Amino acid sequence: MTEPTTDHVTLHLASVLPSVEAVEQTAESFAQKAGFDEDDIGHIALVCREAAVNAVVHGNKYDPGKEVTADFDLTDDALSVRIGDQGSGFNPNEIPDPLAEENLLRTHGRGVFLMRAIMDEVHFRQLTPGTEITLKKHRTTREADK
Amino acid sequence: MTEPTTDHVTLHLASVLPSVEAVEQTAESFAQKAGFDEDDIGHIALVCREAAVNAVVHGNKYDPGKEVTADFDLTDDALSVRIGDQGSGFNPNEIPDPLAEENLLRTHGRGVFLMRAIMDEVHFRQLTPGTEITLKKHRTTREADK
Amino acid sequence: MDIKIRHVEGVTVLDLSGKITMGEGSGQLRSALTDALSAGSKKILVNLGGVSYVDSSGLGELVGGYTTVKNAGGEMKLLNLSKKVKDLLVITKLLTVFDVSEDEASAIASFS
Amino acid sequence: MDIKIRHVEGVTVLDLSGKITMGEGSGQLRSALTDALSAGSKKILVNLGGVSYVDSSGLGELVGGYTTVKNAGGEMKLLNLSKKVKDLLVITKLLTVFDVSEDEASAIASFS
Ligand SMILES: Nc1ncnc2c1ncn2[C@@H]1O[C@H](COP(=O)(O)OP(=O)(O)O)[C@@H](O)[C@H]1O
Ligand SMILES: Nc1ncnc2c1ncn2[C@@H]1O[C@H](COP(=O)(O)OP(=O)(O)O)[C@@H](O)[C@H]1O
Repeated sequence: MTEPTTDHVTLHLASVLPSVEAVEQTAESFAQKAGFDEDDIGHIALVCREAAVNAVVHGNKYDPGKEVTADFDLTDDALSVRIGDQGSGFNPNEIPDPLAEENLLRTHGRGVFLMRAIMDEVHFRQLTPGTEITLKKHRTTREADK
Repeated sequence: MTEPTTDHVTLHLASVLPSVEAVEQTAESFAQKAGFDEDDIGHIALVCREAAVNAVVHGNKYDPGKEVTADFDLTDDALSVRIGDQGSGFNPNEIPDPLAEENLLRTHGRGVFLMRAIMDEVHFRQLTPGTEITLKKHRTTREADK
Repeated sequence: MDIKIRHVEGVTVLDLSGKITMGEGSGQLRSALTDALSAGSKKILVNLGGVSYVDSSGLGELVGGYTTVKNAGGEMKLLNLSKKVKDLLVITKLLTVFDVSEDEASAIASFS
Repeated sequence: MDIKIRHVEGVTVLDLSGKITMGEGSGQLRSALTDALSAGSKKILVNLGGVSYVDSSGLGELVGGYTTVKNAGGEMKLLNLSKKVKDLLVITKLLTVFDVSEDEASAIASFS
């Protein structure tokens, strides 16, 4: 894994599945640069990937003419990843709880839940049109020292 | 393959190999929209991928903090694909001819040659820093009618 | 994803390898399970030892497979989870759904 | 890329499948060929029937493999090229380097 030489990068990606891998790999290298431990790096990369899947699949519905933006920002305090799409939006308050008894056997609906479980902060913002999700994980003093 | 709903898209990609797949898939969908035949679509997608590989590998050397840009533009006349990197540049006139007897068995050095063989126009431009390559393929009347 | 099929003491073992993610082998597990069920297997052990990576779609694949087998009157268990996959099953409470084991012999023996 | 190995009438046949591209199985063909050579094979047929995709790096892999076999005193031929792969060999003049055939039986027979 090559670590990025900058602390900030903004990507404008096509709405195709390989973009999701690119987001994951970029998140992994930023998380590594941030000094998170191996488990955290894997989890952070996974949920950034989940957010990118949602942007490509639910948001832009695979239209290669619509962009997915991915913004990675590493500060002394935290790693923030922002994923935007140009889809028709949705209401994040209406996402069913995947831990509820009646949802436990559903084959979908665990992506946003995983993001919330793994990151310290998850915010949604409505774009016109589209959705922007911000995923943030704080560095501990130990990590920021690296 | 989903056709793009626009005739123009600019991507800013991370310097990781999945970006190369994303460029290929996007080129494929634009070539399809342009109405090229199946063989041409495959060839166009291949050489756009080659240009992206060069940008990631030779140009940005996998630094995920350096961007690869990919610009797709479909006009009545032609499909143009522009790939830019932030590397240290090179002299395209110094690329050895892979068809020369002494180069025929080399394991590298066929990428730019394939681009020139398959596209109608291939131009290099030096950026500061980096390289921009433009690949252009003209549509015939039949294709533009689609 | 790659699936190889073995039969051990009346149990059908599916050895999965690769990734189970959005876009990689979606539906593959389900169809391997359906095949095993139509061939008469009711005891199915899914070996994830070779699986490097599962995302939320992959979790969905596993759950969907579990339901398919259960609805057909069979039993599906999981074997050899990596730490990363196990973490995800804990977070999503799916560890309360699946019967998971780390040792093939005892997993095989555990089928009634 | 996946490589399966068969032996047919003194010829080692490598059945390749998948993609031969930058990042996908680079070096895999070369090491399979080296293994075959050290096992004493001199007649090697590379079956590209299952190969959907080759890029310029993949062409390089094929050329590199050819050289490896030749330098070891062996012979390497190609079988079952798709139209797309054949087009690339034509454009790059590699069709003048490789012995290519479309029929396994006659390819096997052609080894002296
Ligand atoms: N970017 C997005 N644009 C539109 N809808 C979205 C987006 N992200 C999530 N959603 C909606 O929220 C739901 C829950 O998403 P998620 O928890 O990731 O599970 P899944 O993708 O498996 O359904 C999705 O099914 C979709 O309806
Ligand atoms: N974007 C680029 N930045 C720097 N060097 C490049 C770039 N593109 C091509 N080159 C140089 O040109 C050479 C020939 O490229 P190419 O024909 O694609 O073959 P290959 O990549 O297999 O070497 C490369 O080896 C590299 O030295």
